[in-house]
Amino acid sequence: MNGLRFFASARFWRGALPALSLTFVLVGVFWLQPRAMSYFGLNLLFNLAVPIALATIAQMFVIAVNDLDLSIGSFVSLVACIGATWLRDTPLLGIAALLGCVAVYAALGALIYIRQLPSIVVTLGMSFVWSGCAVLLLPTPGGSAPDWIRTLVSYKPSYVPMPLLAAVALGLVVHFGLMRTSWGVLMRGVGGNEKAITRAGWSVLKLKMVMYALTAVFGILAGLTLVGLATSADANIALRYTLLSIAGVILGGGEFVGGRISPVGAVLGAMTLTLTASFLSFLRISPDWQIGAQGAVLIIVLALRAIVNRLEARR
Amino acid sequence: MTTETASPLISLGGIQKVFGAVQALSGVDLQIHAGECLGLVGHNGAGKSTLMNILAGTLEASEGSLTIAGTGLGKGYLVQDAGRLGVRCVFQELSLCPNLTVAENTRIIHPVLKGFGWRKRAGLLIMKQLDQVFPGHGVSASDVIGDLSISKRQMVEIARAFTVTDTDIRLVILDEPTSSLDSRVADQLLNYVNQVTGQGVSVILISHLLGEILQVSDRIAVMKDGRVVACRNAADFDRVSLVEAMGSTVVAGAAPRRGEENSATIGEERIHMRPSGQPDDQSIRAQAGEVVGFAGLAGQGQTEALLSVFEGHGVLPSGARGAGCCFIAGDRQVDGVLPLWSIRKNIGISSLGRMRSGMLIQSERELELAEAWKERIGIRAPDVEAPILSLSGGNQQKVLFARALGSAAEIVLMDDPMRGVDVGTKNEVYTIIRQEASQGRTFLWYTTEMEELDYCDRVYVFRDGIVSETLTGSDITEENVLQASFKQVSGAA
Amino acid sequence: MRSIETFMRHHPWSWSFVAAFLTWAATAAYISGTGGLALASTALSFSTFFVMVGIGQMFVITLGPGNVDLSIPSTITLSAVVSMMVMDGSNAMIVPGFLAAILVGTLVGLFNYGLIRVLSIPPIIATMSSSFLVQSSAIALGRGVKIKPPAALEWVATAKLTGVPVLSLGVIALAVCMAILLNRTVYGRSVTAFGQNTRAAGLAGVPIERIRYLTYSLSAVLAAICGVFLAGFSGGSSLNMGEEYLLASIAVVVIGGSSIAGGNSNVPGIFGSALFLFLLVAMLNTFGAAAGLRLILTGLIIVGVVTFAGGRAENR
Amino acid sequence: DTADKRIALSNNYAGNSWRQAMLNSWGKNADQAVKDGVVAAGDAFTTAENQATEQAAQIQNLILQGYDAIVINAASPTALNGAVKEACDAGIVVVSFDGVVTEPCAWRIAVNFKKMGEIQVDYLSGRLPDGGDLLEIRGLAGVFVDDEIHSGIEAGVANHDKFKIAGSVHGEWTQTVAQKAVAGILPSMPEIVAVVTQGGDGYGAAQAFAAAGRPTPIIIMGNRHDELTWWKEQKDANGYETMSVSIAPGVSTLAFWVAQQILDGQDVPKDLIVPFLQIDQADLEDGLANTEPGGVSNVEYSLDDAKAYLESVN
Ligand SMILES: Nc1ncnc2c1ncn2[C@@H]1O[C@H](COP(=O)(O)OP(=O)(O)OP(=O)(O)O)[C@@H](O)[C@H]1O
Ligand SMILES: Nc1ncnc2c1ncn2[C@@H]1O[C@H](COP(=O)(O)OP(=O)(O)OP(=O)(O)O)[C@@H](O)[C@H]1O
Ligand SMILES: O[C@@H]1[C@@H](O)[C@H](O)OC[C@H]1O
Ligand SMILES: [Mg+2]
Ligand SMILES: [Mg+2]
Repeated sequence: MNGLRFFASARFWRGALPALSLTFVLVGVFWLQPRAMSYFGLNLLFNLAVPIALATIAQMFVIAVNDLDLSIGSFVSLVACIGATWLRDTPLLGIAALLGCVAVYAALGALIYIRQLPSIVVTLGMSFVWSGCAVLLLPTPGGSAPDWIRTLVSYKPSYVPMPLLAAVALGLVVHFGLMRTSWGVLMRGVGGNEKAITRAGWSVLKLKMVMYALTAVFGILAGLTLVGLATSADANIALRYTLLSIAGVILGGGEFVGGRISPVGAVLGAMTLTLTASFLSFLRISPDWQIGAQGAVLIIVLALRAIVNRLEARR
Repeated sequence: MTTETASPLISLGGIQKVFGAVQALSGVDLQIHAGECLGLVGHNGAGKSTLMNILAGTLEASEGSLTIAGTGLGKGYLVQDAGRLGVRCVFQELSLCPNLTVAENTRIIHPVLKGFGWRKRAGLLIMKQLDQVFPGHGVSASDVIGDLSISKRQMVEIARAFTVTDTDIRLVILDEPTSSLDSRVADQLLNYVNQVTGQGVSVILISHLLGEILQVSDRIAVMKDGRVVACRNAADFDRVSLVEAMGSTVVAGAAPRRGEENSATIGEERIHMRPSGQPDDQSIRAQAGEVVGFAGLAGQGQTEALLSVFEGHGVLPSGARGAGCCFIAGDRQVDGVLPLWSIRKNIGISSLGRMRSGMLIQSERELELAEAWKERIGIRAPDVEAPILSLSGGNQQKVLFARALGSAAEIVLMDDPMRGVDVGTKNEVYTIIRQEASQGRTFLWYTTEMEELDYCDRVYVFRDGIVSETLTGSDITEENVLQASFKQVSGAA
Repeated sequence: MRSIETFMRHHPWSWSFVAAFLTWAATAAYISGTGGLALASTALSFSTFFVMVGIGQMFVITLGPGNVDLSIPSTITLSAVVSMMVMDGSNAMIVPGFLAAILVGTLVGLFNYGLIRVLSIPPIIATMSSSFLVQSSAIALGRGVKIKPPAALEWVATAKLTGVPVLSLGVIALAVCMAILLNRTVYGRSVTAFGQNTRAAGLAGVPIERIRYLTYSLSAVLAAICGVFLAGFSGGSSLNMGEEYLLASIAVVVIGGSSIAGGNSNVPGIFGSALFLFLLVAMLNTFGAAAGLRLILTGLIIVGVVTFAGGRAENR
Repeated sequence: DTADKRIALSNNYAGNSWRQAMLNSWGKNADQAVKDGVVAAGDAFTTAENQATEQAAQIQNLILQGYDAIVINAASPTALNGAVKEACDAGIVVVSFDGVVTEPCAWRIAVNFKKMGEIQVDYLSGRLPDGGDLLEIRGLAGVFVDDEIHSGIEAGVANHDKFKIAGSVHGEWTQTVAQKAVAGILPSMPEIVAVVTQGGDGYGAAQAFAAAGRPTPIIIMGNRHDELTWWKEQKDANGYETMSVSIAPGVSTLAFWVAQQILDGQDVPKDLIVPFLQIDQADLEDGLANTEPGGVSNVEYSLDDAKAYLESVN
């Protein structure tokens, strides 16, 4: 009886932590800058979090099967370049290129599984490949996002700012797909105990290919959203997404191995990371320490988690 | 139940399996009839699990034929085929996904559990089955497997194997299903096996607890070194003849508890610990030379108590002398095995300090240690450089014994450590434990097997994380232990 | 032939040397005269820095999934800045400068460990956060001002004995020591046990927390030492001198055949892959490949090498 | 009157000495301006990594904070356009410099990077009438500045066809990287008569040549103190001659004053060109004297300098 209650609450806290972290930083931001507490303010605070959240979700699919994608940042950059060039000028070619990317990702999943390769090396290699393609496509920054994407990302619904709607929708859709459907169970199962899945007669090869393909799909969504917001592209535009996305997944309560991931947590994690950076510019620290302060804020947010965890353990 | 004339449900002929240089199976012939329970016994590494893996389609036989329900299945017999033909297997090592819930793990073996409302259907299915097999199990469909104790996980996996959706089950293979269950739960399972065989489902039961085998089997097959060496009706066996057929020698059944006359060997007190939340004044004590037992139902805080001793709680200064504590895991996958290493390194890890000269570890000393223990405890492997994962489950467990007993630690903590160890070896290990104790080591021994309490000088029975009863000497009886297992300790005492 | 194949299968590090050799041979064939030898000597020179930080990163990665030290670049920078300030161009101050750098490394290691232990922050985020603080310290201390290294340090960092860089001899010695540390000492064994199954290692008596602390410190100290030599090699410290070591330190470890899943590591592979990475860029530069193409080829070659070397077909 | 106006600097990168000098100039100048009551604030903001996405977020935060003008040194000429447009829409004056943005609503204080490339080859053609093989050290692939300078160099080589680019490496404007890349390609190079560069990498190239035991070609220098010092040493030792082209980090102060002037209601053309900083053989001693040890040679603008400059372009 007692035990049951404990587990129920441990799980509750595990799930609630990402939301708490976000709230913590958000309160900090509102306190420093009350102006942010408005439709306009929230829009500005969060619209660049949307592509990061998408990239984080993309990374999450790979982490769910115990792998890591070190190329997601360069991949998103490449997609942005495709979006600002081919997709606008020759849409058919653009769509074909994006579909090709999905196929390449699925093939990578297959290669990694069949040859039992360390995903981190393969994707490290691929990060050069994607960057190279991006540089070939756009040797100098430029291009311009298709109008339909720009319209889409700058849509302003009444009452609730678009980025918040998008984040909620993203979290819920992926949560439903991965955590609630019967197919999601299999995909997470691969991360939990690959052997158990094989023994039940499923093809881990196919499941991994699907997960990698999903990574590509969400990477593509991230790239297109990003280019829509930025209006034009740059071969290096999203390199930082690699680290951000990994950090977002972990901040959201995911773990590197064991298939323990949380889509809602990942979205919250991505938003927390974005907000952390904003929080700092509201603080007005001396330029020397601005970079360091970013580390400090991350540490404080994470320390909060540790405290909550410890309180929970003591109970 | 067994009609010799009816054509068998499953027939294995001349099955061979080779792993590199190891011939795990060298020509096995075996029949299983509909509605029978076939007991399968044999020493660790005899090839039981390998044979079952072939039957379940997770390993491919190197040679031989397989017929299920009249269908001849040659090469390319896969797990999917096994599933289609109604063959289910509870593997020796956990085959659940720890990150998924009980209901989700059920979905994994049932492709039809999909679409709208699958979660609810899966939950109902598994809960119904759990209620049937293990009444009062205390598991809920939404529990995450990783949060459950190992015995509950085992219950879930067993119940899952019996769930039926679109295809009827013909055969359920249970590979050491009771190794982490306490005797009460094990009995529930055995009863259920009786019940389903009555309904025409066949069961293959592998166990090192011969009592269980003799209790429920209709027929018993004995394996030795990759062959079936005997296969007869259960009634034709008794404990002694079964052990003999396995090729071990029978040991005298005398209780090996240290008698009063030897109490002189007892040394200074090493452990004195009160479980947190203990309402009365009982406390756990252990002295040099003592074997102290932890009993009670599975998962009542025994492992936690051992872990807290391991972390130094309650260890008196006299116990910390030497190299302190070592721990023999029962849940070997999670707590014991270092999977990338050889047997040698797995044994050596707890004795590294003693194998140095200067700063450097001398491999030959480690080799000596490993080989000595391989011999002493009978680890079946070509040599100690073999990877630990190439060993059978029981032999991996022996490696963990060797690791701990080979170390210099004065206090040995054992977390139901005989899971999967064969009868012959068990008896040898019991002897080793007594020997080591008489040389001054202290053993804290959590066990789910009643007979093992016979080797203990004192037994603490656990209930809800605290000690409900302390039993000594002749008070250590099955009846007293069971009674104490259900006793509620009140704070007033 | 067979024996070569078996040898390589059993020694995953050998692939990186084969790859390095092939790249070197391809480049050497393209250029005339003694260019090939000069290239080899240059490769030795530059790979020393990768090896230094790669070894530290390897120990960290061996601790198992999720363990990686992202603070290496900023530690290199801070230690270079601090040591150049302490040395201030004077040969007499070289030793104090080194000690200061080691102190920097020790402090960064302790800080990283503290974040991981006390605040239970996942290592990848802990080291990323601390790298920001370390980088800021370097900026605040040095303000980007470049101080020249003492002549003796510069000499040690750049001197060559009949074409063989003196520093690379030192690093070979370091690598040998580290290989012994990994394979033959209690610490090394403990690290590999930690990476396979931390819980089991702890229950087998491995002092988990001490091992974790020592490992993060080792990585930071090696990065700090690398920073001093790098400053000596390139005429002083600069704020961005560590940047390229973020990915490179991970790349040399994993391409070298260490398993990112932890528990399985080797030192020679780091040497091989450091040479390989340098030679690969040199080769593509030599062939005059344009930036985009060069990046693509680099990536494909890395993927190709692991597919060839690291792969083991799944046995059902 | 701009006494109640607030100006912010959004900077994408602080990791090299040029950027440090740039921030330094900005800080000194802005503090003085605030003290003098010319503006109410002149805060500087820097992102942790050289990334357009982070800078875009930063600009959005500056919008929220209600600055009247945002001065940007941009990570990308295009990727910030969305954020810049939002700032303009909110009525904020946006002035970009060094790393300029293409969004039409913003002002640009651009360096003629292309010219910076071309002039190097022009200089060399004067020095080396017979021409020869050149080694080119480029910046970071896919970045605007790199592409501009490179195209200038290409144009220069096209004008003077006695030169040929024998090899090209990416030094990423980082001395250690440049040194490594040059060292790696040198063994395969024929005799190199000169090295054309982008700044921040000349000293690394010199070291790579020395390490390879090859004769030192004419290396076009940037504006770092170590580059100038090395040049001076060579000059004193063997009469070594070269030139230095660079952008003065003090251009940030010009951007500050331009923003202030726009806020003040002055009519300022959208596109401004600043001269790059050139140091010739004769000016070397002066240039070196004006550069603090370990720093970068610099030119800063006062309000009057800025007014004079705007006068001259109008
Ligand atoms: N993957 C493998 N690689 C090499 N050898 C193996 C492998 N799997 C099993 N073996 C060997 O095959 C033999 C039979 O092992 P198996 O697991 O079938 O024994 P078992 O009878 O189930 O023993 P236990 O009672 O200990 O579970 C053992 O000698 C074992 O070492
Ligand atoms: N007693 C010894 N004296 C000298 N050298 C030894 C001795 N034992 C081992 N070595 C050598 O030291 C190295 C490491 O030894 P060790 O046996 O610990 O590694 P290993 O078991 O081969 O490890 P790995 O898992 O990396 O294969 C090997 O090259 C081995 O040949
Ligand atoms: O912004 C650039 C700076 O980063 C580089 O180092 O020098 C030239 C500048 O244009
Ligand atoms: Mg078995
Ligand atoms: Mg070996």
